[in-house]
Order: sequence, then C-alpha cells, then structure tokens
Amino acid sequence: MTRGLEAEYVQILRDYLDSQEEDELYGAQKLGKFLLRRDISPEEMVDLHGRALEKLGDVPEFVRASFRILTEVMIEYGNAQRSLNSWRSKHAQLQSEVAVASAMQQALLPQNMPTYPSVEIGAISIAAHEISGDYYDFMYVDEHQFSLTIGDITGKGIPAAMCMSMLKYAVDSLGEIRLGPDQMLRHLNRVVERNIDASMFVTMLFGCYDTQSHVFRYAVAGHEPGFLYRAQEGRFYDLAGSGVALGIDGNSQYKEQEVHLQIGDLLILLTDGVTECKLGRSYMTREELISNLQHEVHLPSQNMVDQIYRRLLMLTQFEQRDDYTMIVLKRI
Amino acid sequence: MTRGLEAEYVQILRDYLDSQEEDELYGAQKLGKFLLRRDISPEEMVDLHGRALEKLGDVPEFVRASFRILTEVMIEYGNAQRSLNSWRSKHAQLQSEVAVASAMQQALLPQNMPTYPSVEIGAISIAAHEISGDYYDFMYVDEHQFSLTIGDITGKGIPAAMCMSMLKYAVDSLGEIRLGPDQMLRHLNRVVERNIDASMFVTMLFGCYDTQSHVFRYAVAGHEPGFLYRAQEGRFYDLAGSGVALGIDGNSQYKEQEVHLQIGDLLILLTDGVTECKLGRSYMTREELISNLQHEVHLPSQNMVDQIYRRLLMLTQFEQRDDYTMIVLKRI
Amino acid sequence: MIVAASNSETIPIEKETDIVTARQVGRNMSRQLGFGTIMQSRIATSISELARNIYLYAGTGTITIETVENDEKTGLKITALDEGPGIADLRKALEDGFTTSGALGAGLPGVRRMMDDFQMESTLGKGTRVVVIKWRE
Amino acid sequence: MIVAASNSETIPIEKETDIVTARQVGRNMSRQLGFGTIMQSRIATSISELARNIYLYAGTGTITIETVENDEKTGLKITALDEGPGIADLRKALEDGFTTSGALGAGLPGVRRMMDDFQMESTLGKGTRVVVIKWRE
Ligand SMILES: [Mn+2]
Ligand SMILES: [Mn+2]
Ligand SMILES: [Mn+2]
Ligand SMILES: [Mn+2]
Repeated sequence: MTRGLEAEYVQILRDYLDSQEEDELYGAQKLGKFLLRRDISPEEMVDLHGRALEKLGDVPEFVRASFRILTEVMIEYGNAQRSLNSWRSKHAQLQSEVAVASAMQQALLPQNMPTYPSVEIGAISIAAHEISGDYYDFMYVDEHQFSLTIGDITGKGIPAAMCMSMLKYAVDSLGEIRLGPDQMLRHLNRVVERNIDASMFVTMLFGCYDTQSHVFRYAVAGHEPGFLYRAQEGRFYDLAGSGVALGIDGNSQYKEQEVHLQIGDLLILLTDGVTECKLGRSYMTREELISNLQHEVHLPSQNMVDQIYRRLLMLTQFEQRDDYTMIVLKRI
Repeated sequence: MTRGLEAEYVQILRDYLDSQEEDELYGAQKLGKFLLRRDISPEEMVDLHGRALEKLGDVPEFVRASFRILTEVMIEYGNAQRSLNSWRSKHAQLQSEVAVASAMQQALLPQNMPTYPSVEIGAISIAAHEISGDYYDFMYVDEHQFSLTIGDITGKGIPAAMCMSMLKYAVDSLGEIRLGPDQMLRHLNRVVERNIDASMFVTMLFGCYDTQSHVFRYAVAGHEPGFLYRAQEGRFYDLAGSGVALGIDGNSQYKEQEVHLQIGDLLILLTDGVTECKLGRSYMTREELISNLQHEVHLPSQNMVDQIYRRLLMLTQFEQRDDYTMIVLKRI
Repeated sequence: MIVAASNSETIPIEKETDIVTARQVGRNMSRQLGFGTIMQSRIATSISELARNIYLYAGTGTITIETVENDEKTGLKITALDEGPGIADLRKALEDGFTTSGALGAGLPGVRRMMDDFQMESTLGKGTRVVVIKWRE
Repeated sequence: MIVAASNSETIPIEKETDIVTARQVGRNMSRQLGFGTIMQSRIATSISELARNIYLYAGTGTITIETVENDEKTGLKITALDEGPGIADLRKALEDGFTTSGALGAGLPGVRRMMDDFQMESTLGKGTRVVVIKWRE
C-alpha cells in the first residue's frame, strides 16, 4: 500500500475529527470504492486504520493490541473477497460460452419478418437468462401463404437451448414437405420423442396463414393458448385448440383449427413466459394480461410487442423468470 | 448480531490483552470463519470491534469517532461481499444447467455398439469440460452393413454442444436416405453451412462398413486422419482422404475412399483431442501416438480405447485440453 | 402496502455537494427513526448511490426522503427522480458488475441488497424513478 | 529454484493445540525474516489451514517450516505431510467452495492465493504432501 494512500486516509480521519461532518463520511465511502478497485484487502484496510490512529493521538495499548485480533479476523474476510475474483473469472469463462451460444441462437431466429401487403407482423423473444428455450420461426410457403411456429421447450437455459437448436433443424427439414398443421405436429412429435430426453417435452403451435383468404389454420401441442382480438367488438378471445405436448407420447394426434380474420383483427401468440409473470406474490391472470394487451392494441404490431414486454417487465420489477416470446399478426 | 457473539468477542480480546498469545489469534481466525458463515458483514464486524473496545477500557474520543469512518469504508467491502453470494448462486445455476446438458449429450451418443459376428467395436468420448463438441454415432444400414460418423465441432463448451445436437439430428434424418459417404458429407455440408454460424465449422469422417466384404468406404471433411493397423505387418498407416471441413463452403465436394480389412486388422478413428495431447511444452507427435497405440493393440477393442485414454491422460498429467473421441474397429 | 407517509423532505441534486446534503438528511432521519449506526450508514450509502446516478447520468433530479408506515412497521422511503435519458436495459443495470463508471462496490445492485423494497421505472428520453424502502425491524 | 534451506523446524500435528504451536513457530520465523504484520498473520493463517487439514482428515502428520533462498530472494517454506487417506480429486480440492467441513474462508484455495508457490501431491491410501512458499518482497 502506498504512503500516499495512508496520508490521504489520515487526512480524512483528521477532517472528520475536526468537523464530524457528512462530507468526510462521503469521502470515506468514495475511498472504500477506490480501495476495492485497487484490490486492497479488508485486512490491509484495518491495518491501515490502526496505523493511521497512531498519527492522530495517543493510542492506548489495549486499542493497539486489539487491532492484531481484528486483523486476524479480517484475513478470513480477505480470503472470501479473494475468492470472489476467482468465482468471477470462472463465471466469466462460462458466460462467454453462453454469449456465443446466445448469438448462435439469435442466428437461428428469423432475421426478417414475412412481408405481405395485407398483414403486419411483430415478434419479440427474450431469454430469461441469455439463452432461450423458446422458439419461433416463419417459413415462406408460397406468394400468398406462410407458416409460423412458436414453441417452448420445458425448462430454461442451456439444456433447453440445445433442444431448441435441434428443433429448429427438425422444423426446417420437415418444412420442405409442406405438411398440414396437424401432420406437422404429428411428425415433430415423433422426432422429439426419439431424440430428446424423456424428462423433456416441447409445447408448440404450428400454423399456416393465407394472406388472401385471411384464414389461419393451426394446431396446438400443449401450448399456452393465444388470443384472437376482434377489432369491431374490441374483445379478446382465447384461440381454441388443445393437444398433448411434443415428446410425451409418440402416437399423439393433433387437430387442425381454423380462424378467419377481419380487417383490424389480431392474432396474439405467446409462450407461458408471458402469462407467468409474477406480480408480487401472485401470478398475473389472463384477465390482467388482456387489460395490458388492450392498452397497446392500437400500436403497429412490432411496437405493440415491444411495448407490452416493457410494460410487463416493469410490473414484475425486472424479474423475468421464464423465456418470453410474443408474436402479433394483424390483418390490415 | 447476538449479544452472545459480542460477549465472546470481548472475551477473546480480553484474553489476548492479558496473555498476547497465539491461542487467541487462532481463536480470532476461527471466529472469522464463524462470522463469515453466519453472513456477518465486514461493517458489522468493525462495528462489533468498536463496541467491544468500550468494554475493555477508556476509549479516547478520536478512536471512537474514527470507527465511524472505518464503518463507512467497510460498507463498500460489505457490498463486494454481498455480491459474492450473488455471483456464487448465479454460477451454481449455470453449472447445474451444464450438468443437465451434459446428461442430454450422453443420451445423444449411441447407447449400444453395433454387434456383428465378424467385427469388434470400441468407442470412448470424453469432454474436456463436461459438455462436448465431439460427436460419434453408428447407424444400422442392413443386416451386413452399418455406417459410422465421427465429428468435431470447432471450439468446446456450450456453443459446440449446441451445434453437436443439431448435427446429431441432421445425420439422423439424412441417414434415412442411405447416401454414399461422399454424398452424405455433401448434404451435411449444406445443412451446416445454412444453420451454423459462419465462424464455426465441423470436421467429420463418415463411413460405411460391410461386414461381409470387410470393405470400409468413407469420406473425410477436414478431419484428423485415422489409422489403419495391418496385423500381419504390425504397422500403422494413415487413413487416406482429405476434403474441406463442413460449413466453410456450401459447394464443397468430397471423395469416397476405400480400405479392405484382413483378419486382425484395425481401423482407428479419432478426433484431434487425441493427437493434441500436450506433453510438457510440446505436442505429441503422430509417431509417439502410434507407439502408445502399439502397446494396447492386442486388447479387445473397448479395453483398447479405455486403456489408451488412461495412458494419454497420465502422460499429460490430467490436463485434458480438448474433447477426446476414439473409435476402434477390429476385424475378427 | 404503505398506509401513511410523513416528514417528507426533497433535496434537489444538481452538484456533488447536494449528494452530501441528501446523505446527511437521510442519516438524520434514519437516526430519528431509531435505526442503528450500521443501518444509518447503509442508508446514507444507498442515498449516495442514487444521488450519484442522478448527478452522473441525468445531470439534475431530486431525492425525496420520508417516513412511511404500513400496518406493522415504520420505515424510511427514498425516491430518486430524474428527467434524464433513462436506462435502456433495466435488467442489465441491476446486474452485478454492470456499471458505466466501472466502480466496484455498491451501485444499484448493492443498494437493492442493502434495502428491503426496491422499485425502478425508466422511460427512454423521459427519465428514471427509483423507490427504495428500509423497514425498521 | 531453491538453492539453500535453513532453520528448519518440524512440528508434529496430533492434537488441536499443535496447530497453535505451528502457527506460533511460523509467525516467529516470519517476523525474524522481516515480513510485515499482515503477512505474518497470513502465514500463520495458512499454516493453520494446512495443520487443520492434517488434524481433521489424516489424524496425524507434520508441519515443517524453514527459511529458503533462491538466487534473488529469501522466503519461508511450509511443508505439510501426512500419511492419511489421501485426496481422490486434487483438482476439486483446489476449487473454491469445495470443503468437506463446509467452512467458508481459507481452505486450500485460500492458502494458495495467500502464498506465492503452491505444490500438492496426494496418493490414495498413502497420504498427502503440500508445499507452499512465501517470498519476501
Ligand atoms: Mn421453456
Ligand atoms: Mn416457458
Ligand atoms: Mn471441438
Ligand atoms: Mn477437437
């Protein structure tokens, strides 16, 4: 530790003894920050304090001796602090891997929304912890149709992310065969069942939107129900449809559903990370969610999903407990 | 903080003031451990010390006041310590995810070796850090033939593991089409190129073994050359074959190679984690590797791969720097 | 649920000495409320951090300190308010190791750990509000 | 490369008071060598940890403390030796958070961080040897 530091500390002490003012206490706090940044251990700090006292007056022998005991105690605090650095660097290693994995995942998500003159699409997907077990994708079918997938792998984090990347490829390769929504889920179910650990499963909605007839045909595998917003009534309806999640039973069957959108109507698809926001001690109800959706329903689709995420995050005081995905599709 | 603690600390101080012996300093160290375990912050410890002094003698006013400054400094140390707990739990969270991912990966590796009366197969795959970017698989083709894949994704850790799981499914689904080795790699190359980040690539050997003719047809994409061991000569030969790694150029072409095994001959396939063992300051040469292989060549295939792993790990003093995979196939 | 608030004092934060004033007010009020010395210092440190954030990132703003009560307890509530640029990523701002100033120690995560309740709102281009409460045990 | 060793003292560790003796010897020798007070305490703490490991896990063993010199510097070398059960996973034993006693603070990783050189050998069923050196700056 440098002489300069000791002198500065003696000065802070001296000023405080003279005036006993808040200024010096503020100075002490800033000094604490400075010392930490300089990696001065707590035992060194205590030792510094003991030496500084000698400059300020007659230190009784019992006070002087007591600092030897305090130093001894503080060495253990110092060891804890030194271990912080090692935890931090171990964690940094893993985190840099997670960051690369996260970038890989971003690349797996669609880079551009489909653009058709009569629909406006917004999507947001935010991982609870950097890497996500949520998944969504759009696929071009023909000049009037596109398909979309939204899914949630059980659990979060790295294992879910690994499943997610497998699923991406499964959807990708099966997508080429142009299956109906029910058939698509039936095939995906087999893939998931074969390749993913028995304890994991995937909830999914797969659908196909026709931008001429504005009919959305879809099927659901254990996935959180989406909403249909009827602009004329100003009301939200649950999207019908059920079905067993993927990966539970290789023989599961799925049922095709159909909705028809009028101008201004919205389809709101989501994962349970949206509905399982925790407000204080209780979960948000679907009614509360609807009232939050209602507030932003007038916005362009992408603004709407962004704004709702921000709103809900604020409500939960920034504790995002699950991966969060929302797609809004508006007939314009 | 409890009264009891304060009384105990006063006692330690008093004993030390009386005797100034090492006993009490040892007691102080143990107290430090105890306080840390009880989550007593360093500012509380310093405050405790200041109060304890009052019990031991007349504390001059300047010493008393100085403790207010020391406390202020220590609050910053306390904040650092409180953040340690949060780092530790964040890290523990990530580590438990890695453990689950690692178990998932194990499930992606073949659970059983192919069993044909005229060949004996051994395989080992050990991650450098829990989760692996190496990959191998066997697939049943017909009652006389099986195919095998061995691959290495650039890098290690989580991102490589995510690629590995995608690759597993890609090989799986393309496997159904029964392509020749060169065609297989050509298709996989396109999949990897499309779905994996530009900075990543995959080296691979894909081959098909005919257990009647004992011909092994294979193709290589930038992968570490394997060995052919000719039992009659007692000599090792490099397996011929080159080709660009997967994911670099979407148009890469691959060439089919062929070897014919005699009774007792071995095919030894591996990833660069085997050859890039570091011995002291230099890497193991292929000649040194061959001499290590030679020692175990008489063993049953599974024992051979296990034994060679142990031997190399010992040579490198238990520092495994890369994922390690070896397959041995013996015509019997 | 807060049922009553009293003794409200608002300190404008415009220059560094205002940080000291806010600390002082907080320390006095927490002493009057019967908080121990350590907690007085932690409250002063928290006010310091909130006020420094205003001073460094928003330029100007206010710190309001008041006594609050719920059904069972009395506490000290601190509100930091500014009309600065706002914080783009609130979750990041609450992560350890994320401080633009690069300073170890407190920062917002430290404040959150020292206090009992912590609430934060921020709108880009409009400003930030942080409300923290320390209850007396 | 150590070129000379002197003043070697070996303390048998059989009961808890032997830990105190070893600390005392280490503190005295480090004071004679001219280490500052903090470093004297860190050396005593390190000896304490090594001796406690012997006492807790091997039952008995020895701590040897000696002055060593290399071309440039003088230092204190501490050798902890036991014929206990040995440590199965040395890499684990040197990881933070891995202590059978569950104690926070020093332990082997802490000792490693406080000292300059650290070497450890262990054979299952045969015993463990840890050698650490602190050089005087
Ligand atoms: Mn999930
Ligand atoms: Mn979810
Ligand atoms: Mn690799
Ligand atoms: Mn490799």
